[in-house]
Amino acid sequence: MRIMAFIIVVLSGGLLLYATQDFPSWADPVSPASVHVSPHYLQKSMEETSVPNVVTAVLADYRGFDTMFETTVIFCAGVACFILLRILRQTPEDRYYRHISTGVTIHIKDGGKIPDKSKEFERIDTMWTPFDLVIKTVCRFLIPFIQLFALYVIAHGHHSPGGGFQGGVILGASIILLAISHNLRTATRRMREKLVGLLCVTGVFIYAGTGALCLLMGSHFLDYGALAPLLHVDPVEARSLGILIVEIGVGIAVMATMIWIYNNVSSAGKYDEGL
Amino acid sequence: MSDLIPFIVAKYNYWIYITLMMIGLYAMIAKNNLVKKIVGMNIFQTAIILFYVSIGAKKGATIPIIEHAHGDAARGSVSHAIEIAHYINPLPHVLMLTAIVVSVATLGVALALAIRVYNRHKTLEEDEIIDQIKGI
Amino acid sequence: METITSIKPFLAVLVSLCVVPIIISARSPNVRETWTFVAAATKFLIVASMVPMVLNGIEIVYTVAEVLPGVAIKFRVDALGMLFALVSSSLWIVTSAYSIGYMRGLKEHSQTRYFCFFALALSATIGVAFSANLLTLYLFYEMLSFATYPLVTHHQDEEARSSGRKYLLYIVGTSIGFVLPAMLISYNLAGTLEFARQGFLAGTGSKGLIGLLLILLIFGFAKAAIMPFHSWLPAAMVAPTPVSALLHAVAVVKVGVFSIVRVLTGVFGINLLLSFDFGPFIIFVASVTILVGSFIALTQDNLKRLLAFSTIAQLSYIVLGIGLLSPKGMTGGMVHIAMHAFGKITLFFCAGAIFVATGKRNISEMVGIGRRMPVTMAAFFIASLSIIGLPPCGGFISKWYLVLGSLEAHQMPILFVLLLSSLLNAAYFMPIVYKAFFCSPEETMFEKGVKEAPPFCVVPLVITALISMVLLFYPQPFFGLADMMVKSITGG
Amino acid sequence: MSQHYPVLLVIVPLLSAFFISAAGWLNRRLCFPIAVAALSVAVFSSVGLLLRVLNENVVLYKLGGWSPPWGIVYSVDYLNGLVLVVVSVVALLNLVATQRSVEQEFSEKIGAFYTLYILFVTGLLGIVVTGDAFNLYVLLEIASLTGYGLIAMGEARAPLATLNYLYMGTIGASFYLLGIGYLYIVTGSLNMADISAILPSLYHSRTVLAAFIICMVGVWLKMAFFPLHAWLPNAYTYAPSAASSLIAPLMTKVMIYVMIRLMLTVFTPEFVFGTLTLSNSVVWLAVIAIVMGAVLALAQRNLKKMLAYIIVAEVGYMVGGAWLGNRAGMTGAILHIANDALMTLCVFLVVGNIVYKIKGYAFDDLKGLFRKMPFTMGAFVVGALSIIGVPPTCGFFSKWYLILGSIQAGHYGFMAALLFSSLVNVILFFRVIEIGYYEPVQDHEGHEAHAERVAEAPLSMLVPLLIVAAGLVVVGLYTGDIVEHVIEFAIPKGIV
Repeated sequence: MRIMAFIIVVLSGGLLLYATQDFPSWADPVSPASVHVSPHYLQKSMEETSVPNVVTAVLADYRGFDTMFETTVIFCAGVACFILLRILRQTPEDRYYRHISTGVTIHIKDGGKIPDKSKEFERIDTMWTPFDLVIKTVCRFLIPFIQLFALYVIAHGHHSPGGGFQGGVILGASIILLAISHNLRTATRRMREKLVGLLCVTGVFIYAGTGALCLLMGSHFLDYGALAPLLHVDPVEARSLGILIVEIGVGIAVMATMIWIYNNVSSAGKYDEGL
Repeated sequence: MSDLIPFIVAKYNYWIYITLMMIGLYAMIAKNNLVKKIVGMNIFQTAIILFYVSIGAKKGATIPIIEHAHGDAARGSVSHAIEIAHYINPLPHVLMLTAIVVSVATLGVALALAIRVYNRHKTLEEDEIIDQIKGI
Repeated sequence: METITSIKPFLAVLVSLCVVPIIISARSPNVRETWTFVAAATKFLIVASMVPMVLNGIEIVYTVAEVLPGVAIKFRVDALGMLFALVSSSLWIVTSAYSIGYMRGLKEHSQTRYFCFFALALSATIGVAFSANLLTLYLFYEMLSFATYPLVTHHQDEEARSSGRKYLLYIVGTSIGFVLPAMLISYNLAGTLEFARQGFLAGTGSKGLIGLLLILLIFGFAKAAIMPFHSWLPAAMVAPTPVSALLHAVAVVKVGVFSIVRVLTGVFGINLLLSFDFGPFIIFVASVTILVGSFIALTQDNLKRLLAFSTIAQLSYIVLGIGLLSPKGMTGGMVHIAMHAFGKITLFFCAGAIFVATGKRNISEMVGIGRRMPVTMAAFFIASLSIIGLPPCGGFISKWYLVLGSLEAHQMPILFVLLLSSLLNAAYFMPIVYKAFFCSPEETMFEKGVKEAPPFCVVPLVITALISMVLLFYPQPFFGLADMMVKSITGG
Repeated sequence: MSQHYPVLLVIVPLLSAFFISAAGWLNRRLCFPIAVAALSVAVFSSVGLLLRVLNENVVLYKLGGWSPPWGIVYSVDYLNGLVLVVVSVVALLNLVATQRSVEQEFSEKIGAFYTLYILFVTGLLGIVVTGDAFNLYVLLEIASLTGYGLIAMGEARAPLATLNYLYMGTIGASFYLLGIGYLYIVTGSLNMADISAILPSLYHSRTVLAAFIICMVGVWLKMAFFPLHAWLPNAYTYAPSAASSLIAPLMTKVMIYVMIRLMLTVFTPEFVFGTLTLSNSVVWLAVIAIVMGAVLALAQRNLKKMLAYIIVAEVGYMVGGAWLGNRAGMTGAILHIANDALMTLCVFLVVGNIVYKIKGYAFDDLKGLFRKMPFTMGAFVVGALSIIGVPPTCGFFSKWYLILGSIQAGHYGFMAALLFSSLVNVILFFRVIEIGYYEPVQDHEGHEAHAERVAEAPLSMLVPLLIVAAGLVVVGLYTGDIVEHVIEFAIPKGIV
């Protein structure tokens, strides 16, 4: 196997090296890639979409269709992880509860349970380890700020590096941090599985639905300019707002999918206490 | 020889990406552990992202966010003032945002599959799994 | 020559196709078999209604669909096709009657399936007869191969399984391996597949290439059982006897031979074969098959296997006749399609009747059977005379013309082949007849008294035997059709 | 409305996937009707689109209203117009046919299953309809990821098979992405038409050559072109039957389409057949693929895996036909995309029905099936005849063009391989038919059971199957029209 791998690597590496000879040098301002299509974006994005961040303009408008499917890719991954791992109907099993103040563990057999809302007990699995108080406290303190920052990143994508993906990931990370610092049950109590699944759909749907709305307004799919009459702004401004709307959709979708994937993968579909 | 050094230096970004990519490819083929293969796959995809992003670079240019573009007053005149050499090429960045998302998504699915494989075979070493299958 | 467009040839093909769903859904065997008869009679009437037109020199054309640009599924009724269609459609009626007697007599299973595929096979046979181009011919040829598979393997036991394998391997193997590439190469050469009076390949390829195509096409139609692709035929004798009778004496093997005749005349053309001097090659292949087939037939004890080898030999007469490339020889070959069909089907019917009545398959067990089943054995005698080529039977005409043809073509060794093979035919048929009738009472293996097979079995074989005899005195319309065909392809 | 067909084709299934996913959480019974409705719209628009293409030659749709090369454009011509119809029709038929078996296999996760199903179809339709090289990559990943999810839901060994598929598929897609990057670096464009307009001055560039090879290897990996096929047999065998009868007919065929699109539209025939001298070697690779596919299929002891190896051989047919470099070969390859999709669907639906009733697909499970499931097996015979290449089924006609192309190109090795594989297919299928026809049914203890009773699959599975089987013959009979009115215009004039 190693020899075969080596041969394949040498062959393909050789091909790549061979091709590199005709490449433009690094950072060459007059390389074909820099002079053919991209100048249009740099020069026109401001006047056509009113978005100074050209990456955002290209991402969500010029090539907005790609981005919609990119969001769908994430959604697909979420659904795929769900369908692969989630164990929906668990056989009634023994449960362990820990009395929080005393640390006594109770073992209940054959599907009996203490209500989840009980404040005195918490459900644990066999591999329970005590939470680290420092981590728990720091995270609890940090998470709101992380979320605030995430919202900023989404909202400010027009003017500075950022946008729906970045913000969505940060937002998702805040919940994942909660799941890591506490446990998965704590996190799922805040964000129920069904809610995550529906948010996921909603996010992507906001994007595609905006596009379809443009279609219904009589223009091309994703042509945000057509939304102008609805938003009571001029078409260029409507593009900018359209980008904002889809970025919000992307943010929601990415956040929800990140959480969804994490939940499924970290607990192998059982939604127990997780990592 | 005197030509070779500038040649190598001028295209250093490509050498790096090729090296990375081949490391990833080698890991995917030669490694026995399924998760190591997944790691190799990620290195492989990252190499391509690196390649694309490096295409977008321009000497002396900055990030593609148009300066002084805020406010209504600027909008009319800004189109004349933009000098494309000042901003790097935004397109590869857009594309790579997509590629990163794809690679994350693939990673998620791959890990989910690895968990399923582990649940069944209680190992992630490929040869042991094959032995198990043949044994059945 | 005049050409008219009419849907009749397509209808003739469709009739038995349409009856399949009816047969499947029929509630009782009687309804099922009535429909089989209706279909057979309709088919025969449609075919027969076209005879006068064809005899007046009118060609009937019908295009079903243009499946490839320039190549259509298309029917054309000419004299040769009509000859063959007339033979097979008229024999279907007789065989249907015989099938009922045989299948019920032996209480066979899956009779519905049997009648369905029988109808399908007939469709394909008529389709081959009326096809206007090589693609249509190939289509129906393949359809016939697959439609007869369930018939050949009707018993669904181990023997049927291995015979079925052999059958498919030879038939489909050669048609895909040889005919298909040959067809495409010819299409590439000529740009058409339409049968032409002088052959569509005339003037297109070098001698080597045409020779290759000739070999591919002659051996590709393995249904003609030309050696060395003959051994499926004896194996296929595991089928119920009516299947052997109609399909392996009339439809299947004749389709093979008919295809070869069609290809030699319509694809290559007589002039092309003459100019490249391919005649001797065809004659050689055919003669080898005739002689070897006859010799093997001598050694057989199983009656149906004997008939199978006899068929192998007789089929090559037809190919031989065309290979002579002389008008009389070709006429003889074409007429032999009809003569052999009536003779051989009678023989198979007899074999089947014997099996139904006594359960015997082997010749050595048939001593004295003439006394038990006199009608059957008399028919057997008449039919074997026809196969040998003696008056008062139709086989005499075709053999006579073959002799004339070989004289015409100055192929003296062929006379020897014909003579020797006739002697061999006599040598394997006559002892059966002799032992059946002229044995001492001690030798006979049967009880006294006449006990024939059911009338559904006996009547058909009497009819075919009589037709065999009548054909000597009144060989129309077969002779007329063959004569017309030969005239049209030789330009006479 | 008709101006929006190209995007409706993709958007309606996409949006419906979200509704299905939501319905999966809220009311599971709605999933299937939504899916059927969405795919019906897709079929309707793809047919409408093909009719428009017949009048207008090329239909362009500017997404977001941006003109190419700055925005993404959907461009539909004769080639993808045909493939779109095939993909949408196959997906719809399979959806209807497998409803019961999906209910049987995924009662709990039906919403997620149909979401993935529809997204997979969306991905394929998007791949086919797009005129943008990068957009194709994104849609390819959608199709792949959903495909992994669908396949891995099968038997116990499915996850491992899928993981291997995922490794290979990711390498393939990444190679494609890299190849597009190479093109981008020398042309600066991502639009297919724009790239091919810029390329002629760059034909002798090493980068373009490398880009072509890398793209081709990537696409070959995804279509399982021998020797890059290793992932396919296990993945298709262990997949749930509803997924394998969706993925097996479509995924490889769409990748063949991508290859042809790259060859004809992006790199142009002048480059592929003129500047490069690779075609002969690739056809020989195809010969090896066909022969090895056939031989490996012979070695299998279960039906699904045998069919999977036949797909490997069929991929060889199409690659070889496309690379012969003449009109007949290319016609054969394009025609075979449609035909092979239909006949693979037919035989895999048969397997689906068998699995639904018998719960197995090993050769030993098939005993006595002709008695038990006569209609299913009848459809199987039709599918088998088509794969063998017997007229008038459609498989014959594509084989006709492929062989004709090989004769015209003087490539007799390819012709021999095609004939060889036809003969092997005869053996393969009749071996299966023999088991179903001769051997008595056995119950689970190995005793001969009462075989006389007919136990067919439910009508909702049977009717679509019979439609497909009849379709094989009907499509075969209309080959002339398809070739004359569609495929003839799909191939550039440059190829003679």
